[in-house]
Amino acid sequence: MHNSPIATADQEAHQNPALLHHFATEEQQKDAASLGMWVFLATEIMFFGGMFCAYLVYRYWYFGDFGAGSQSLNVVLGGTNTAVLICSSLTVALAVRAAQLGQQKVIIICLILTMLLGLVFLGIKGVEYHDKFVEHHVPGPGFHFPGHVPGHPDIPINQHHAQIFFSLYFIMTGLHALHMIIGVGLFAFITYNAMRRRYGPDYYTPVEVAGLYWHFVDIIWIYLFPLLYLIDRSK
Amino acid sequence: MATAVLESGERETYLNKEYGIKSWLLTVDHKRIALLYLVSITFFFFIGGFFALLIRLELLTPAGDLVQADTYNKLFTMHGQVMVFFFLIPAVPAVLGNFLIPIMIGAKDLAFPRVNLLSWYLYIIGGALMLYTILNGGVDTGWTFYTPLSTEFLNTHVVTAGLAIFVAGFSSILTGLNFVVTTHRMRAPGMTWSRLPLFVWAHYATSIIQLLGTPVLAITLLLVVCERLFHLGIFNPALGGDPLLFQHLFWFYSHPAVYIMILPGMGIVSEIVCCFSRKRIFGYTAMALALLGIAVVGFLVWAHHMFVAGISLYAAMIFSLLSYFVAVPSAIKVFNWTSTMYKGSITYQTPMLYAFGFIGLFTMGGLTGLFLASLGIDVHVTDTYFVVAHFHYIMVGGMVMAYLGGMHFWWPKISGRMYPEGWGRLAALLVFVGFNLTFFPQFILGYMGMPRRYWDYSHSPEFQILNVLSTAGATVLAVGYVLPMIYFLWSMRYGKPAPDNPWNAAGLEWMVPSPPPTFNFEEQPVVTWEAYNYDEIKEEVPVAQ
Amino acid sequence: MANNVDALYIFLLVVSGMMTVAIFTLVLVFAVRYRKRPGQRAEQIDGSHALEITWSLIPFCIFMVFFAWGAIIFFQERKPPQNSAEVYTVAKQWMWKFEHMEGQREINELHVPIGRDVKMIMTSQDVIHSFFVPAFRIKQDVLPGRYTVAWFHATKAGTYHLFCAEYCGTMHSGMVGSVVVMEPKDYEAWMGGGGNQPLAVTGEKLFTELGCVTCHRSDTQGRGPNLVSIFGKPVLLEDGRTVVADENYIRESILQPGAKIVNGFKPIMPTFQGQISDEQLNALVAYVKSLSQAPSGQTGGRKMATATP
Amino acid sequence: MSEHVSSLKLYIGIWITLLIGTLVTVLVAGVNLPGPLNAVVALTIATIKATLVVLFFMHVKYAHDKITKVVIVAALFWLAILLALSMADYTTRLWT
Ligand code: HEA
Ligand code: HEA
Ligand code: HEC
Ligand code: CUA
Ligand SMILES: [Cu+2]
Repeated sequence: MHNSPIATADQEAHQNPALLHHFATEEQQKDAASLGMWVFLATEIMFFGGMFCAYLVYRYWYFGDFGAGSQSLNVVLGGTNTAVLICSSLTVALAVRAAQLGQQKVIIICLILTMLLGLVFLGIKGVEYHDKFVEHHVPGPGFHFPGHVPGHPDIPINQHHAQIFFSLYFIMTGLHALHMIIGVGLFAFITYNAMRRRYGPDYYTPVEVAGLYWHFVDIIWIYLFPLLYLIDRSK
Repeated sequence: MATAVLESGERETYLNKEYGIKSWLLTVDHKRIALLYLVSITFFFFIGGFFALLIRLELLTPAGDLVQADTYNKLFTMHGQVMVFFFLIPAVPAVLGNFLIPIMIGAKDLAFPRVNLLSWYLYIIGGALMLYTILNGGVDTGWTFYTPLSTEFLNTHVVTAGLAIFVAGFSSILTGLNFVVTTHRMRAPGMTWSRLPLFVWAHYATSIIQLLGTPVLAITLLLVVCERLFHLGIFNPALGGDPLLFQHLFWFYSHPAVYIMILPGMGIVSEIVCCFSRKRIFGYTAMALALLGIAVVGFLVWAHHMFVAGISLYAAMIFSLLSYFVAVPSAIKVFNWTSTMYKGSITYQTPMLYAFGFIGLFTMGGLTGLFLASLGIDVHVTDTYFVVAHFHYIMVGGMVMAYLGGMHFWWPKISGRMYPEGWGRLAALLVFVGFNLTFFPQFILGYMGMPRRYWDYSHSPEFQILNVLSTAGATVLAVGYVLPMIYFLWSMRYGKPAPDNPWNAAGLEWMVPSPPPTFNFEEQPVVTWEAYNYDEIKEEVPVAQ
Repeated sequence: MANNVDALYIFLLVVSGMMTVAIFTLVLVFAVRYRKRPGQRAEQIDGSHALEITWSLIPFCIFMVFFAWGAIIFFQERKPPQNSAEVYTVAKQWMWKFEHMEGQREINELHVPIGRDVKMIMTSQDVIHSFFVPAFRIKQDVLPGRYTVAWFHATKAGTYHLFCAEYCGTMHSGMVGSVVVMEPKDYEAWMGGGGNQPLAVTGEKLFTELGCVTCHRSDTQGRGPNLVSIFGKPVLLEDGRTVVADENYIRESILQPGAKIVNGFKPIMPTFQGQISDEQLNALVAYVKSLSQAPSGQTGGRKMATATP
Repeated sequence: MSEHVSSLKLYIGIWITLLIGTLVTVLVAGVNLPGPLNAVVALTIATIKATLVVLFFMHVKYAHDKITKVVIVAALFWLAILLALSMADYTTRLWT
């Protein structure tokens, strides 16, 4: 009827126990959940957007010092982490697919793989943080970042500007890592439910919605990696 | 309809279905959550109002004699923060929107009832942090948190205040999320987009701002907190940062936020004007598009708060120009409300009185906004009482009026009781008179050059007369605000039971019983009529007086 | 300036006053004329595209006038005329410090003569403040870490309020002062007061003391660029950009020499950040500027931009 | 969203493309391209990768209503507003 989301007025009795009282159909419930997640991701874009804005301004102002800061980051670890996240995105996608196909075992395996990859990412991130800590590159009273601007051996790095780079680095990657931790938590919960065979072709909304979230976190990293690790690398 | 009946023989409603604290604190019923919000925002309104009264008392005399300078600074800071973040932003959406949107579109609840409850809890956690801040000695950054003052130079509770607003921000985001998804996914059969009441459209537009603006405020406050704790330098010029970046990020949210604080009120006024003129709204499509237009274009104008802050000349020009673009849809709205009354059949119940007040005061507030948007004038009046008067005209004269109008309009539905009409009209009159007395003099003060956030103006005693008028007005206003609170409470016990449709109004919410049952509708409603079908409504049914 | 601003203000008042009256009248007339009468029903009207368009377009055109007029005034306000007398201003919690080109220093009081363009070159030592003289209709925030500029042209003798308009902490409302506008002869007398050293001379001394001369020599043999006549001119940078050498540029060149490297030079200039006070910095800037100016102090005398108190 | 079940081959294909994209980004970063081209290339690749994830892993390609796409476009548009108008200030501050 017209463009209403509810197709017909009265529906047969609820077949699925997961259907909440205030929804007319499973379809409606699923669409609501997925739209809800997408809208939430839109807010997340703006949340990171505020930081991207700060990043853009200071990168424009202090390009040389940002380049220097960026070159002190470990591309191998950062690149590996990018790959790890991409793999985890694959496993999530496969988990959703398995749910669509009702392959109970595969769902669980894929979800566990995803969480493992997530933990690997966090582990590597931890190693990087540790390195920065040892090198005194953590903003604060002990901050110390000697060296010169890439391509200009005679211009020393401005400590303040480098500190802004590292502040942004830690806040952006830190909030990203926080999102990862939340994601792993979500998947732990979903794996538990998957083990209780909650999901199948009729009902896999939670897997799918959590998957959307995870992919989004991956996308953020896809941008963070070049923006933070690859400034002015060639010099 | 097969109505559920309680053992006592009463009809079962959302209010009497269950009793006890738990049935309220763990409820997922949007109507009960709306009432939880009602109680909590009223609490914060009176706290904010209390600070306002102290501000006004201090300004009665030029010398800073009632309170200390620091105390005064805390008063206006906490007045602004409490009023904006803990009263006006949630006021209409979280109370009336929460209560009415599902009913208006023919749904049993919002799309995510538990998220709705979560957002109330977030609000309460934020509110508790704010109260903690207040009780612990307060904060004196100004509601705008400008850096580097807030990050490096004050030793008050900036961190907890920032976190309070951070948390409350997520409450606002979740409310917006719920509304957007609900409007998309939960409409009853036949409830097409072009049949939505403008109240729903207004909340949809508001939600867009809440969703896309609030996260930026959240991250900005987080940066302020980090900056304060770790001295990173992001907003600190001494460490190479740019204090204007903070202002850009802050106003990127806080300008659109002023539309969070007015669009829902516009929705209310549309409902009221139609009902008491017995007419369809004039220019439905234009009205709906104007709401969306304000929400979108509202994001393009933020730096008009920074004209003298040291931004580029050219950016200032762009932002001034764009500021005028938002005013066009606002103009459309004012003209359409007026035209709606043309050839109507108008009655003057309390809600309509508030709607009149809204139209007039919003127009005046909006037009003075045009003064501010004009670069040449803004240089002179920015950061003076002219600005203070401008925004109180819109926020208090506009939105608080609309909120009160809406409360009176839907109170019979919410509580199942009528409020005393005579008292209602008296309070509306008091609010109107008190308001103008309080804030009109401030326009003049501002043009004379009295800066805002001044604790002491003994160097310019010529400002005193107008300040005395303003303080006098504030006392009248206080009475006008306390009255409704008293008679609403009174009516819950002693008011006449309200009929299902006391105003003979159009809209789904008037087809359910007052107060509505838990799931709003016994059967899924099917909509076959356009919005505001006042021509199809019989006039014989007595209209409550 | 004040006249211009007031004219625009009155124009805005009249236009919006008319709109307000129109809307109030319509609302009242409709409310009375179409009040509920027994037996009469409202006449349903859906709307009118023609009307919607009219009442979008007409206000829009009026708004554009508001915008353009305001922007023109703003541009005048923001572009100090050449040859203005300059006053270096340092704001701090909670006082104003002024330093005239001729070397006079004042706190919370600013003396200026009638009929001269006065350019305020302002910076802050701590938080953001705002320089506000209501009588002149000017206001400009004063920021730490950079210069902002405002100017005025007083036409009537008297004492005018000076306010700090940006909230800056506890005694924000105490950060007030006055601008004393004097007849030129009174001003001369006032100036004659102490045996002050012109700012540029102080700057010149510092220029030697701090060792700037070792690199910036008045011939072309120095390791740094010759600073004669650079002020106000475009400078070609190493990375190909061109910037105009204004006060902020000179300030930055001294505090952060590495930020913008002049084409053809090596970035060897040491930073003086933290080694000189804001006042010393102002003196240096004034000196570098003086190298590019004809003997200053002449009246600019632009008619359109006057501040009538 | 959609009941569409994508084939395993597609998923693996996307996955490999993404990995290659990462590798290319790292490699190109080491080459000195003129002007801002390094950043442009890096961001273009990132955007292609992100688009692939959105379309295939997040199933937007098969979404049966427009709203998901509208939400994404809206979010990006708002981000663009934030960045563009802020930079409108920063890039013109030195103009006179
Ligand atoms: C609900 C809140 C609300 C709303 C809706 C508005 C609406 C508007 N505001 Fe306001 N504003 C605030 C709340 C609000 N404002 C607050 C809180 C501040 C101060 C913050 C702080 O510093 O603490 C502020 C400050 C503020 C400033 C900065 C002042 C300064 O600090 O220097 C400016 C400048 O442009 C401005 C402009 C506008 C404009 C152009 C509108 C427009 O949207 C108004 C549009 C409406 C109309 C124009 C009226 C109807 C139109 C007609 C009837 C048309 C007919 C008219 C003609 C043909 C002339 N506002
Ligand atoms: C939604 C927003 C909102 C609302 C509703 C109000 C309401 C009022 N405001 Fe305020 N105001 C702001 C938002 C708001 N304000 C903001 C954002 C600022 C800027 C802050 C800053 O500069 O940082 C500001 C600043 C501000 C100032 C300027 C201070 C300064 O710059 O120095 C003044 C001065 O008159 C003022 C007055 C008032 C008055 C008289 C009311 C009245 O309408 C209030 C009427 C209500 C009551 C009077 C309550 C009645 C209650 C009782 C009588 C009981 C009290 C006792 C108990 C608690 C038990 N406000
Ligand atoms: C060790 C040598 C050295 C010293 C000492 C030195 N400078 Fe410089 N200065 C340079 C060089 C080289 C440049 C050009 C490269 C650059 O822009 O950094 C320069 C550039 C400048 C510029 C910008 C000039 C232009 O043409 O745009 C200014 C202004 C300036 N210096 C002022 C000063 C002042 C004031 C002092 C003392 C407080 C000082 N300098 C001390 C070497 C020096
Ligand atoms: Cu200095 Cu306010
Ligand atoms: Cu604004």
